[in-house]
Amino acid sequence: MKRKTFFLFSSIAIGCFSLLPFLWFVLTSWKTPSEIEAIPPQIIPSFYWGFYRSALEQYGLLRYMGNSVIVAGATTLFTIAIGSLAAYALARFRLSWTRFYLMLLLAISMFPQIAVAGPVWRILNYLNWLNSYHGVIAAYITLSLPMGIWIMTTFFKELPYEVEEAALVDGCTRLQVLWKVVLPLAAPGLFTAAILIFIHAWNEFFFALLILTNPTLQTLPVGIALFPGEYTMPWGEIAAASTMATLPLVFLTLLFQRRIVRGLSAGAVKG
Amino acid sequence: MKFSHKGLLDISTLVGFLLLSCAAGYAQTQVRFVTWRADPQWVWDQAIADFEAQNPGIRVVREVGPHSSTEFHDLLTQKLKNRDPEVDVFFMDVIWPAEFAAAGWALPLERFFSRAEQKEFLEAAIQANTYQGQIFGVPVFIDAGLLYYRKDLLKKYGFSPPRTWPELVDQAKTILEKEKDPQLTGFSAQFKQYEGLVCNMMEYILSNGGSLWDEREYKSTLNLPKAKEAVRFVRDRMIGEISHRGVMAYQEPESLALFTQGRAIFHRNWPYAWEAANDPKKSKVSGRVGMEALPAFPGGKSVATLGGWQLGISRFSRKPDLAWKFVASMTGKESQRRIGLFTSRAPTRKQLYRDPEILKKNPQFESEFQTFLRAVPRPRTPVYIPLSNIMQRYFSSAVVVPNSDLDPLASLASRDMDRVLDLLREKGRP
Amino acid sequence: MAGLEVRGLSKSFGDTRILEEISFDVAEGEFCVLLGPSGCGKTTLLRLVAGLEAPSTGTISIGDKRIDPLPPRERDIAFVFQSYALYPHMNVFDNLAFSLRLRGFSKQEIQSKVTEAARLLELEAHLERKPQELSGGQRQRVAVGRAIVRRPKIFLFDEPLSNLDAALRAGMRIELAQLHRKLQATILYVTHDQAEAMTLGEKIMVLDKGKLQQMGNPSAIYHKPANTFVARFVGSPQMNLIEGKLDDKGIVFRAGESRIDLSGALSGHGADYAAKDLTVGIRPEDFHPTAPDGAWIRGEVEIVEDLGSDKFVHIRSGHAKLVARIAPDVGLNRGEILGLAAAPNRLHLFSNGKRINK
Amino acid sequence: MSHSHRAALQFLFPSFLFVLVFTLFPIVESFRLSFYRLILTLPWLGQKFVGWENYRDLLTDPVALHSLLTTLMFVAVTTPLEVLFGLGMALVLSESFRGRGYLRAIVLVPWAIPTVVSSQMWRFIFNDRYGLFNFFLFGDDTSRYLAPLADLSLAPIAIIVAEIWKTSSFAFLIILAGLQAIPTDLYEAASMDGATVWQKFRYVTLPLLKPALLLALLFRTIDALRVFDLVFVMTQGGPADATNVLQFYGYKKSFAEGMIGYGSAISVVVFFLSLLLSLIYIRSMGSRMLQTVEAR
Repeated sequence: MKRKTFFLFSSIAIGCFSLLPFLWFVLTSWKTPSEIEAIPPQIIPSFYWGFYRSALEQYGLLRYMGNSVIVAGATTLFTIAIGSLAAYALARFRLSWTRFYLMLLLAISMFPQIAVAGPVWRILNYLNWLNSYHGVIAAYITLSLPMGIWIMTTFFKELPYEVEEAALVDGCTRLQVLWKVVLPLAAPGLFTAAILIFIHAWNEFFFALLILTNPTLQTLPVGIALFPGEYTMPWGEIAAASTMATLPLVFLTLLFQRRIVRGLSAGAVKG
Repeated sequence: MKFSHKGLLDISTLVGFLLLSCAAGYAQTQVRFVTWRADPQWVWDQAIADFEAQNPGIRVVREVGPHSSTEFHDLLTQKLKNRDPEVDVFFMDVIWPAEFAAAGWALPLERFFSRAEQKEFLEAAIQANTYQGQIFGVPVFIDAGLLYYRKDLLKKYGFSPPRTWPELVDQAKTILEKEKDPQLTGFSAQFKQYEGLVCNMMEYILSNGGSLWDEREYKSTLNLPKAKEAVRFVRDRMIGEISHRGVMAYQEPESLALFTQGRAIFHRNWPYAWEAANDPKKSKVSGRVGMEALPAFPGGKSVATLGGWQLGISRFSRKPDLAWKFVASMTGKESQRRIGLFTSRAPTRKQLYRDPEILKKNPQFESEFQTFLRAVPRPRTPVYIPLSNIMQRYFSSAVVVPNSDLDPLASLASRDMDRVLDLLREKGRP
Repeated sequence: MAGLEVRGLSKSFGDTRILEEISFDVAEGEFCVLLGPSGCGKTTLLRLVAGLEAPSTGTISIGDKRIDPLPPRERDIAFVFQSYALYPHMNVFDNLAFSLRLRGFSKQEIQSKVTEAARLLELEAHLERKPQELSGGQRQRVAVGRAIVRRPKIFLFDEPLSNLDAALRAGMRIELAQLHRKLQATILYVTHDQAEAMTLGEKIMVLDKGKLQQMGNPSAIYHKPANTFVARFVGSPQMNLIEGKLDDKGIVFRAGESRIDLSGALSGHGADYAAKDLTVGIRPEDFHPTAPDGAWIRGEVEIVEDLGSDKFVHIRSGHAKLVARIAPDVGLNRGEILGLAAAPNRLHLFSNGKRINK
Repeated sequence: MSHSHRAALQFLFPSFLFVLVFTLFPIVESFRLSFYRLILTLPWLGQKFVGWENYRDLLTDPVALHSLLTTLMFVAVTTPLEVLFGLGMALVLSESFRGRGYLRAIVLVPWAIPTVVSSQMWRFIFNDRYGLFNFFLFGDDTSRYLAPLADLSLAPIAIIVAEIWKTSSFAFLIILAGLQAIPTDLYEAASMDGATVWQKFRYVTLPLLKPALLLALLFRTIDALRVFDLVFVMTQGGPADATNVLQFYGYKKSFAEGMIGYGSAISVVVFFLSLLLSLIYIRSMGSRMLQTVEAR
């Protein structure tokens, strides 16, 4: 059947387009130093693990990963906490200025980092927060709040409002309603938002580069970007580190593909 | 109003907890040293261990920065802009002392580092650490541009190492023609748009009798004929006739790889390349490598750009005396000897170039010494980085496009440089 | 326990007036039904009492205490939502216990109160289940149970039976009535179903377009509708409303071919309305067939609905369409001419929409 | 102030604090500093008010103009291509076939990879000696190997390829969601009316997909304007500034050269550029988006 072969062909093409370049890099991480520099390139590696060892031991990959986990994890936690408060208010109070606030969030989510980078750097400097986890986490919370708030607002709005009113009549304060009723009910939505915020924070480079100059605090993207030394270009270690940095994300993506699709398109295309 | 703050309180407690857990406590008598990860590690560990042994109760805390000059610069300057009292001693690339001195970040070392003591070191390295008549750093090792070549190939065709750049091109062309190896190229160096490009281009321009800018008049000299001639030569002949186009994206590692894989006849690099090129594990041309001072243009003098790293002391250090003790130990004879013996770096104390043990291990030092003595630092100025960025841009656009008109590019670069240099004239500050 | 007192309550959203100057009382222990078509503002009124909306003007008090400035949780009221609004993430027991926990009752107290409510509502077997595992009727009971565990001062019901099927609705109606008797609770109950209102309400308030149309016991609402809206809204099939004119003497009402002698119904006030437009209302069951000659109304039979217990005849008289209930054994055919009359005391007379006879 | 105003304020305050301190204030501060000459490495020059001078310099700064052009070119080339690729992938992956779930997840892989990693990856692929790119094009014939990152016209293309690979899957996500929102009975009705596959696409899919396509385009435009990681890792702006983009130039000026005033002027220009785009965006999509999130 013509149609069937067309779909088969295009599916394979799409799969190759998406996966092959990265697969090539993963294969590179298993090559020996001479295989990496072979001309023409050698496709099949001899599964040499030395670059993983040196990435871990000499280049401190584990430390970078640990930093990334701390930074991305804390960013996610705080953004969800602060963002869910805001999202709840935005989903439930229709006031003239809440509308403006939503638009403001939308607008600032689009500003390039350089538009604010200098003064942000000076504020963090003033607070003595440069080269600290909380400095970069504070910047990341600001970066991820707009996206987080929009996604959570969409999810909150879909919850049955009467259940919240029932809780109000039953004796809850607004905050208790949020904590005891809305958050448990919106858990899938929160989870989706959390995955997206986590991935976003895990991958962010600009502010990490600016704020974290101390290698013991640097996150994976900064680490990987700065692997090349003055006189060295350690492709093997870079490939190994890249593979390990990406694995958790690929895993998350494969596992939560549906949620991610829904989260990213939340509020965007419906209606 | 009635509103439960319990939930908010939980959140703020959590914030507080996180902030507290991030703030680490520091012990008292520490010397904090901002450095990068040098090879081999043990040489530095040993130097620090020696210092700690001689000064009981004092601990050296190393903060290891990125192993790239630009990134390390950003790390360090951020700390210094921040007046971070946690920094005592730091590594400096050879182009930074002026900037750090002018910005008031580096401590002048006159009261520790006497003229007599300075005489022990290579003059070029001392000169690079001197700004406005004061000294701001102690050189740890020195770098200078050198010409590496394939001894075997030159011998095969009866050439002696080239003295001039045109000679180099001609030799390379002859060899390429006769070898008929499509993998082989004539020359490999660093022409990517980055600081190394300035180092490379400076060697051509100065060896043609030109200069980057006039340090007295604060005027760019890149648009003068001598400078333009050198740049044109690089574009048309060095790159145009004997190099692979890829060199325009090469920094040191890529250009060295080309040479060690036996795919380049001539190679410009720093002293460290000698060991790498002669290490049979890393190099296919080990034992077939020769080294010379860089060629010059006919009638010009060979010029090697000075590189290398220095130790400086932060003006915001709370214990400058202790910091100096540490610097003195790290640049002392014993440490310098170890550098000469066990790293592929060149030491900065002159006497080590007469040390038989070192010369036995590193015979190349003997010929390098002359180059080190004559090596030329890049002009010292606090606005070096912006000037360098302008020059990088100019050199890159000049060499990348084969038939471009150099004149407008050069005058544009000069105009931009003059604008920056004008800043130095203000308020009577030279 | 105490009664509810509402005074001058108004609510607007922007320029839209939802409620206008509503005042009423619900006595302690009284079952009061708020009846009206959808969109009349009855749910808004309930939400104002619950504190889920803020009134534009007016006061709400329970006993002597004003509650309108208080947030919902401090008003001591319970609300049964149309959608039940059960907490989907809690099982039945937790749904029932939620408000008690918030109020800091001890474990034993909660246990005993919840068990008692569950027994009363026959939910004991389902305490461990989540709401989505329950049938519609069971969910409805849980919603009621959630209200009664707390013994609040006032119960508010927002069309609690509208999501049930007809059979279940009838059953629940009776159960609610029994529950009210057992608990002696003060209830404000919103519905658009007049049958529900008539069976449950001790007092019925009819609301339309944000205004209170009539308030009274079910019999008064049915037999003495205060205006044409109430007359039309209460009763099924609807009351026949015939628009026409009174003659100069104030005795005979004419509408098309129909002639109705109103001397009995107006009992002397006829002169006040002489030569004026009037509306005469007659409930279908109040008609009795007479010989077409001399009948008040003559019409052609269009449809005969036989419900078994009752027989409804739809007739056309001139432009008017009327419905009459006739004895099940009377045989009628389409196209027949039927004459109708009614007892004078069964007539409802309206002028400008307002009732004018006693 | 009414109860709900107060409650809303309390809930929004923490987030607003972040927005205020780390976004609104910095923008105002950048604006203020852009009227000063402040050079970190020349502290004795102080902070001197220079009016519009930084902006005038910017207008005559060929590098700034060039990086603006490069940025705009980058945006103009990448975004339509990404949307086109995303549309193609979404059309294929909205059909039902075996393994569709896996393929969808695979398509998301580039999106999930850190940009720094994908930049290093493409830098490696575009290597002039042992890169896959050359091998793919020329096989063993090493004499024809190109050096894309050293070439004035190839380097921007290399960056564009890397960007398209990384972000087409984002466009795919948005467009897929849009496709799924189109009711299937419309296609059934169109089939009954005798529409061909192309006609169904042209008269049913495309018009109903317009909002999603627009959204993907705008999202990508705004994001492409921010390109930084790719340039930082792959080329550092070279060769000959062929890949120097606004965000990278601003970073260099402010953070490497210490030209705070001039750097701030670049920040302000970038800010207004993105503000313009986001206003266009909010005008065209804002109310639609508001409807889906706003309070009842």
